[in-house]
Amino acid sequence: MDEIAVLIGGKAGEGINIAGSVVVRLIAGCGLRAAMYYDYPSLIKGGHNFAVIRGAVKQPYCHREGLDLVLALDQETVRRHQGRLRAGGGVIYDTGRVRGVEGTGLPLDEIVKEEGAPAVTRNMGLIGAFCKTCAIPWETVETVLRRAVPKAVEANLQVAKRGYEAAEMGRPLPTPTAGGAVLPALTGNEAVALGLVEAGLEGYIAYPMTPSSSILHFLAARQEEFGTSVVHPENEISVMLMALGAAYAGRRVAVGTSGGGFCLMTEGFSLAGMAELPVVVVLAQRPGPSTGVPTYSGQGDLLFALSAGQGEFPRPVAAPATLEEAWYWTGALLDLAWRFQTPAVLLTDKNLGEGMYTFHGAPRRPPLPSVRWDGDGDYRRYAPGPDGVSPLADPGTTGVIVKVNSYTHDERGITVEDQATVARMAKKRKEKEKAMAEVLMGYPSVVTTGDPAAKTALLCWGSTAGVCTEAARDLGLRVVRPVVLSPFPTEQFSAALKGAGQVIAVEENLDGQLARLVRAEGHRVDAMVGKYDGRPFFIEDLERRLKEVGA
Amino acid sequence: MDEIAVLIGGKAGEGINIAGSVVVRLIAGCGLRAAMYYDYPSLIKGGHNFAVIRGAVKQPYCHREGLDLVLALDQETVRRHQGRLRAGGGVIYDTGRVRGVEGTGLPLDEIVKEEGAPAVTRNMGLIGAFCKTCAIPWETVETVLRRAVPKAVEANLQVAKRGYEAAEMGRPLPTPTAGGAVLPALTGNEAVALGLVEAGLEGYIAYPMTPSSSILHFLAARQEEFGTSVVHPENEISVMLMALGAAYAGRRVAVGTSGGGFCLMTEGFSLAGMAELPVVVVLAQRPGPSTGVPTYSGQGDLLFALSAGQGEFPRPVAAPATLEEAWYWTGALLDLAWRFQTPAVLLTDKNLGEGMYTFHGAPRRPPLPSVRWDGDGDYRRYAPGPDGVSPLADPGTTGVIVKVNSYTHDERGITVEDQATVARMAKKRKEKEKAMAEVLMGYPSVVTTGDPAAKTALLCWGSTAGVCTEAARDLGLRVVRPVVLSPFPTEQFSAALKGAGQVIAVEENLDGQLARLVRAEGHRVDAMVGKYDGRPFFIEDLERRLKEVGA
Amino acid sequence: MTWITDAQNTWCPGCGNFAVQHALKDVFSGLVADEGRRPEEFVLVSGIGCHAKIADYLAVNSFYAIHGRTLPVATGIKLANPDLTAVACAGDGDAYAEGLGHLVFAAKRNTDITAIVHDNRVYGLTTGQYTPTSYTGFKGRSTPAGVKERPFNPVELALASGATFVARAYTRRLDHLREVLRRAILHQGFSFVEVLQICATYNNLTGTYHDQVYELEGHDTADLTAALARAREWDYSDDAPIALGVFYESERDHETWPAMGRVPDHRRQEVIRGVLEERR
Amino acid sequence: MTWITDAQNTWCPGCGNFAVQHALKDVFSGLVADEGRRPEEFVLVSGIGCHAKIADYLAVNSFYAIHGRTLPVATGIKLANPDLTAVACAGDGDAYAEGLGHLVFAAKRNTDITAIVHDNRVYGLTTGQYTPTSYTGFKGRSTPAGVKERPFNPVELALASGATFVARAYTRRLDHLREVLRRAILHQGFSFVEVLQICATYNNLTGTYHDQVYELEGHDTADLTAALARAREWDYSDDAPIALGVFYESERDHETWPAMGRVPDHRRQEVIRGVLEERR
Ligand SMILES: Cc1ncc(C[n+]2csc(CCOP(=O)(O)OP(=O)(O)O)c2C)c(N)n1
Ligand SMILES: Cc1ncc(C[n+]2csc(CCOP(=O)(O)OP(=O)(O)O)c2C)c(N)n1
Ligand code: SF4
Ligand code: SF4
Ligand SMILES: [Mg+2]
Ligand SMILES: [Mg+2]
Repeated sequence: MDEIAVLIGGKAGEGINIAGSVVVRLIAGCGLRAAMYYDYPSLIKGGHNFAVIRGAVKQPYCHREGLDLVLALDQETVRRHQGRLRAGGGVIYDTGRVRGVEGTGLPLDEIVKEEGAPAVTRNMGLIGAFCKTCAIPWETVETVLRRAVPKAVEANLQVAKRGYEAAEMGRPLPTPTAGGAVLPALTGNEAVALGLVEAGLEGYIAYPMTPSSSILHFLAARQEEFGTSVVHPENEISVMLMALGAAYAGRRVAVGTSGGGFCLMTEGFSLAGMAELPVVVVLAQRPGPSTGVPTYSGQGDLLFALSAGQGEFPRPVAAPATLEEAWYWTGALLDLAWRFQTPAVLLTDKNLGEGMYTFHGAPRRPPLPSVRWDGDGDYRRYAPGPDGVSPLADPGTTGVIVKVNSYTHDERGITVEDQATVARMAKKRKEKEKAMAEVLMGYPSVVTTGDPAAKTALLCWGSTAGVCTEAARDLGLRVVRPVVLSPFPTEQFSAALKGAGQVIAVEENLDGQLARLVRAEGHRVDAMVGKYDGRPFFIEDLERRLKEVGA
Repeated sequence: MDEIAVLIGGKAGEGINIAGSVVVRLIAGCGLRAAMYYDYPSLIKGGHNFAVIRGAVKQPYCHREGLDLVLALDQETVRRHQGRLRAGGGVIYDTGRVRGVEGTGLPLDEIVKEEGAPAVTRNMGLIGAFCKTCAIPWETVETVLRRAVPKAVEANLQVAKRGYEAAEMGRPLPTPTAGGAVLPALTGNEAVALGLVEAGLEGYIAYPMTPSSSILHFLAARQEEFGTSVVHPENEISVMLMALGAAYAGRRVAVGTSGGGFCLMTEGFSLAGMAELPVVVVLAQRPGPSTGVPTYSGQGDLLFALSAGQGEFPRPVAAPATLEEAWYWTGALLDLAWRFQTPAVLLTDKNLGEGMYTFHGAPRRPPLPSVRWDGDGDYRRYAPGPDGVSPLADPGTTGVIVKVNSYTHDERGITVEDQATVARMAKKRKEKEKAMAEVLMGYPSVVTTGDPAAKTALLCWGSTAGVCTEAARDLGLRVVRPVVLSPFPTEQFSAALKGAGQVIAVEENLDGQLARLVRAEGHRVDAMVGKYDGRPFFIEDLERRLKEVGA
Repeated sequence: MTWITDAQNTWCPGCGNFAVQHALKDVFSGLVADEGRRPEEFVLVSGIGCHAKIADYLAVNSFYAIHGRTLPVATGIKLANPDLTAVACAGDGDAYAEGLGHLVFAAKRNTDITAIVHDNRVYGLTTGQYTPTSYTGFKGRSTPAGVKERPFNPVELALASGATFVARAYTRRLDHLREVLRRAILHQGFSFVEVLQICATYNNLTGTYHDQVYELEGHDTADLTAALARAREWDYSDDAPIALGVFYESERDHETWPAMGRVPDHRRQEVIRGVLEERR
Repeated sequence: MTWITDAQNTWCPGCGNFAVQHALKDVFSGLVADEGRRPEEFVLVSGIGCHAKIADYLAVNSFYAIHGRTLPVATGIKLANPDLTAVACAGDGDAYAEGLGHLVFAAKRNTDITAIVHDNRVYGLTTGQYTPTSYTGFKGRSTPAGVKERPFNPVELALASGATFVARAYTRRLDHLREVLRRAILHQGFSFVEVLQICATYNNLTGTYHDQVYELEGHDTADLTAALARAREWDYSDDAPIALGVFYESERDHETWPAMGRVPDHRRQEVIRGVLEERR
């Protein structure tokens, strides 16, 4: 077996997310690659939370139904997930709270008490036992825990040690490929945050909203180090307008939210289009409509992102599938937004943003500097420039007046209503869109995986890429995935789809939004496999569904 | 000549809109049909306003470049529009303000002074002269003016009479067809308002925004008579949420706005989708993005309306082209919204809403009652019902608890997060969409004009229908126009397009939004003729453009 | 009549929301018992947040709305049917941040709604960020170095906005809370009740409140100036005494717009025909 | 230096906006002349409405924004570059209806912005509807039978929200207006200036103001209670005396968030590498 799947479950407040991330880092610490899915309802204490970690020699990006180990802090975990254990799998559990199970039982209350550790370290008992079961050397466990546990490290280590000692070696981890380095582990939201910072973010403005909030928290905690001001104002309308004020005054800013908050930003978003102000919006999807299922995932906002705001204006929209892409494209969107002076959207979702993965490093982006005014003559904010792009100067610059305007305006930024100027300025904005599409030809805007020569092609976008790619590998299919959704990468997409017979869209929504987009761009889609219950596809699940539609 | 085109121009504050509407009613009073386009910049006093009125034997819905009469209150009017006069055309003007023109000159300041009339009645002098020129009998003039002039009727009449006496008969109106009744004249917004009222509107909630405000003003002035409460709250967010509160409590309500205001409503719009609350949004378009060109017209918000709000939910969207359709579809959307418990959008624009036309009466709608609870058993707001529609009861009903919810919920309206219920409720909403599409088969959801057998078909939507139809008549083309844009009327549309070779979209936007929609629905579009300067197509203009793309 | 649904309650142990839920239940049932109110006339509107789950838990009509928007929804409900009794349960994030403007307007219009703000002085459900009433220095997840602003004083703001009933209560004074809520609901016009609510997980101020709260006595609720003075005693950051009780109560017209009603269809048709006649 | 652009001015004859434009121009040029300010440091943010056209007319940096949102834009500008002097010109529809919440928050944070509200007590550009400061009974196009609500008092509201400079001026008292605007801009922190602005077309209150306004004298601008009392003298509907001048002025910290700055790229790279190391 070259992979392992571990589930840890318990109540909200019992540290399931942390425990899961520790398991990821233990597996990574052994030179393997890992992916974690974290499942929790919208409540603070109680209920049922669980994390599933898949470790493998090659980087996993999705999950299977089958599990090898279930670490149970409570009976509910066993009740819900035991059935997923595959042959040879086992349960590690708290004897004080779980009855009627075979496996490795640990009296966690007693252990914690004996070690004088806080109750929340119970999870470490299970983790210790897991490490032993998987034959992870104690030194590795200690090193990882010292790094990964946020507080009370000694207590955590002691409890882990007790678990370690109580368990038996049983199911060693897969053997990593020789020389497999230990990779760092990040959540998707951390990759977004770091990608923004690396690309020169000077301000991050957000109002808390799941599943985007952890970007806010991560950046707030490190704002001094990063030199990025983090601003949490009274609501999303303010978020957007403050961002535009800051962009006008010369700073690189991004905002983050989910669908409901994005609704409130749409008026400002359209303003950005008209005033030609750059901003990057991280739009983290969850199942809608409205409040929906706030701690779960979905892909229901693609068409909304593509057309949000009144009127027509260019807007780069990209949907990354992995940490590496998230990092890369946040930077790329900052570059594009500032080069073309227009708002951009990074479409992510809960599964990517709150999932954790080992991180392989992001590729370098092509250089794309913004167009600065050369200081010659009278400054006009909307003066004609290359590709419809007007050279930028910041307010405060000596001898310069910078006027931006939400009305249709002339080259100086003064309101106009006459036919000729209205049409001319509309064409200027359109020109930027065309130029942007050209520039994007030099980016990995469409990604093909699976068998690039296969007749049947799966179409997907964003975080479903992983499961599609694995299913395609099993079934001998091709996967074509536009990362850039606007301006649509027509040529790259057509090339990627060349020779495909059957085309099947796989999306976490009802309506087949990518399928609609692709059809609007003149391509055929034959079938659609949708999921809209907030949970990601299992590989088995997707393969079954694909066979049903004749893949 | 079976038509006449009259332009009246002057400054804002000089009563150009009223003068134009009086000309419409004079022409209508002679048994003819008329259409008025009103052009004004966004200011209160000064600038240049003008109205163009086309009168004809058959109902006109658009305008030509050529004019027969220019009524000029100032020099600017002559400067701008004299060039549009066709052979035999003439100018009627104020000698006190206009120099260097041939035609009928009137010393309006003196006339007004001599009659002791307010300065704003100057326009009536020109109108009197126009009536004489066009051989409209004085009795007709008097009857119409008594009805059409809002105040100081006698003074207006006296000034008109002076104009009448000073002019010569020159260019009689076309002869109406025998027995042609005198039709009432309305603006598009008045037709929307009356259509809503006729269909049982109980509340209209709006925040002022051009070009929707005149619906608010019209209904506010008559709320007592109509029995429709008119509510103007602090902003559009409140507008939408108040409407949903009222709909929940059992009233039929509509709201009205333009693009920027609609942005602020999108979050509530999505709430309506999830909570299954009906509301009708009148979305009156103007050129965007952002504040744009607020007193002009455009068709840039179609895709936004189709996907506004996070997540997926059914939303009937209809775009009427005429008064009759505006009246009919406001009612139809109220019916549909209440039957299927979901928000609806009536997409209009400035040219339709603020244009004036003679009105032919709206056809009757098929009956479509909402589904009421029969009082049996325990009430559950989201209980399964026919086509996914749950029977309605109002809060306050004895023995009933009505719970609505923005979260995904179970049949009782209580928040849920489990996979099965999340998926089931999503399917319930989708079922309503399918049923709605079926119901719409019984409505005139797609309209074909021109030559239904022609090989070349023009595609259009909303207020460009008139100009497309006339151009099609001249060039021997077919015009296919979906009035319903969501759920897309696939069958009717395919039938209407049957046998078409070349398909050309004509839209008042840059991106070809209907073209995109139609492609997403699996149809071909070969070319696009766009206009995005805020002004409507002239017939000549469109025909030229159509020939350029090979129609 | 049962007042509690069988929905699973997911508030944390020790959460002050339980107190609000019980107090409201008691007030509703009391009004049914001694004022002849019908259980079906109560409509609860809630925002989004921990507090808002009360809409799932109380077995009354409810509109579980979106973040920040309880008051426009409640206003719409009252416009549609003035016979309903509208109670809006909002969080402090809800009422004081996302949707602050609506509070000022509901007060200005004096719409007949009872607004209850579950003021735990933190965003609970999104796991602990500062809100407009968090004390200066509060370390939330978006302000790990401590909030620099000073909080605002919602009682003062409600008074300045023209609310005709303004009170403060505390979730660990259940009897008092119940009494205040009852008076608020009985008041005709806009009632504003700021409830200091314990958040056991993210902002447990039990100690602070224990030391500082007192119940108003001998205070003239008709005196706006006295009310403002009392309101300003404590600035939501310092250790001054915290007054609980009704600060202010008065009467004012509360019909900004005509309630929605329905003219009989045939009458409407006539009126419409009349309009068309005028336009000939 | 010319301070006026060549854009065609389209305000109605007699409109009070001319006064605000001239006063601002004079204040800006005065600050350049006697305080050594740079003309390029001024940034004007405007909403949408008649008032907002001032952004086209004054030859300074400007952000002609959207309806109701001047203050968040100005806040963003100050966060980005604290050396700029941000002046926000809003309408009463803008500042008191559509975007009221932002006013309370700008005041709470004491952000260093000067907010000027061109309060003509009507929506001008949309042709005459009532606003939150229209007097009771005002017949606007959405309220042809007369407004039933009472107006709110923006001066009182600004004081209750914590603004550290609160003043009122009148467009027919140009010298006084100029002086107030200059003080407001010089004030460090949030300055709120309510300008009673004549709308010649839809709400010409010249007579009313002529009879009722007076300039504050001997008033202690450090005394919040006195300021509130003066603010409440006139309720925006009655015929009480209308005080003009500075009601209140004080100092308070105004750095809610750190200004945006930039760490050198190589330093950022190091920090990022450090984070990745921690995550191994
Ligand atoms: C428009 C919008 N923005 C953000 C959110 C995310 N959100 C949900 S609950 C909440 C905080 C609620 O705080 P509060 O109102 O104080 O309620 P509490 O949880 O403390 O009871 C937020 C920000 C949302 N649902 N909608
Ligand atoms: C979101 C939004 N809603 C409505 C409008 C329409 N609108 C433009 S100006 C205006 C009124 C402005 O009134 P006020 O702020 O008092 O400015 P004034 O014209 O009186 O100077 C309105 C409602 C808009 N532009 N944006
Ligand atoms: S987080 Fe706080 S407010 Fe929310 S349920 Fe827990 S204790 Fe109550
Ligand atoms: S309508 Fe009023 S505010 Fe607007 S320009 Fe005219 S006078 Fe000035
Ligand atoms: Mg709270
Ligand atoms: Mg105004």
